[in-house]
Amino acid sequence: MAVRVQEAAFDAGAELNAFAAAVAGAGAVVSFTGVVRDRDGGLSRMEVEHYPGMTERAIAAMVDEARARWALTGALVIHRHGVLQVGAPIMMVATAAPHRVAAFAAAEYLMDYLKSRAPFWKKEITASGAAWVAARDEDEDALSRWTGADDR
Amino acid sequence: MAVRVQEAAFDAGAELNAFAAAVAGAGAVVSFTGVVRDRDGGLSRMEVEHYPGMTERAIAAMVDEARARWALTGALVIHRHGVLQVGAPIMMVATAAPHRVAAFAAAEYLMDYLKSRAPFWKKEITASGAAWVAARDEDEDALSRWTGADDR
Amino acid sequence: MIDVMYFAWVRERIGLPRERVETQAATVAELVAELRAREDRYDLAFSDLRALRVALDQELADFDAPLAGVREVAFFPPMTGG
Amino acid sequence: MIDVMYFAWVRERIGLPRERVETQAATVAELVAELRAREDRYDLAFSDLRALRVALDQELADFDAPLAGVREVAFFPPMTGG
Repeated sequence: MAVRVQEAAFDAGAELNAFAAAVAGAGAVVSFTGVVRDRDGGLSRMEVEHYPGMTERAIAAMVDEARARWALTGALVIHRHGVLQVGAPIMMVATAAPHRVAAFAAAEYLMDYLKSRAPFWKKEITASGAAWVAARDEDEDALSRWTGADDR
Repeated sequence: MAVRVQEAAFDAGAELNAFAAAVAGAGAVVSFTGVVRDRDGGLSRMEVEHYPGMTERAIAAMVDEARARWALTGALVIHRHGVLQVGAPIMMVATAAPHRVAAFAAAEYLMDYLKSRAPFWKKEITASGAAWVAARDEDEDALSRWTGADDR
Repeated sequence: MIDVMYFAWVRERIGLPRERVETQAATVAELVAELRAREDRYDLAFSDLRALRVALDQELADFDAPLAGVREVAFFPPMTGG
Repeated sequence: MIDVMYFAWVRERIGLPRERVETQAATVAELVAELRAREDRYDLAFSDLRALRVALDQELADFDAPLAGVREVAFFPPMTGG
């Protein structure tokens, strides 16, 4: 169960292979990679700020909760901070489980919580200026599927 | 939108990187890798039989349906047949989309349909003999979430 | 004449992967009845249709589907890929 | 004395990432009121609490949470990681 918060770039394919090799016998391995996207054209770079200390604690708590909910044989979270170029990977989540349903659910759970509960903030820098990315209501709403009466 | 049915092994990490590079601007890339699992101990190998011709048609139809349902910027399906060793990747699905929800949903959709609607059959060979893997009711049931009144 | 294909344990029980069959069967069910009447190994393979799937020209179909115009029929157990 | 930290546009509006604050505030809300009374830049940064989140000793908390025993308070906008 590895959590890495780092400025350096990472190789998603190499991380996936290393993760899958370490959880041999898993059956199902799911990965999510987030890539810096130039949504409207003109993005020159992205800057990611975070809260050192709280970041690691918050992610470790999410991973613990995911392990309590699903029979995982492994989980990996990598999230970068600092200056990121368009097309570069921002972050990655990987999960491994005996069955695909658990691996998918845990990966989505970790993504939903990372989006709204880990202390990262994105700023987009374009030729015309810099702007903090606004939180999306959908991201906050996504958390509701993991709580409440229909909890699984 | 690539579909490959092959006997040869593949490198999941290299495939993920090549896929992600080809769909630059995607934002979200999800992958699923299925690995030969020695569930009860003693598995010496797995043999995967398929129906050449129908396999490719069935998978292409699933990919078309996934593209019709979600705004995907890419989809990849690789499925092996023949003799597979324990720990070897059997198959892989990757999806790319502007947002994570679509990428996850499309990957799960493709997995659910691959499990129950693509003409592959697994046989497990152990020291004590060979046995065809039985279809799981859960896999058939999983399809129901993509059909019916709460279709999205 | 129609091409009939067998996969997985259906292939193993019948003992061959495919054969050309001369038939006037109007539906898959009628073809199955003709095959079962041939020999015990066919009768055994088709003894529980709930455990079988059928494809007509590489598309999944029902056992009451008509065979008119069909060139290739395949019988197999539920798929277990992925 | 308490460590107060600011992130993202809160940091930019206030103009510093962290400071030591001498306070007797019993709750986060009281601390916010003290900060707002200092200068316009604080008043502006805290003008809409619905747009802010607070963490006490690196755990998310509410604005009415007590500050007793807390060493580190952080103010920031909703997170946008992932």
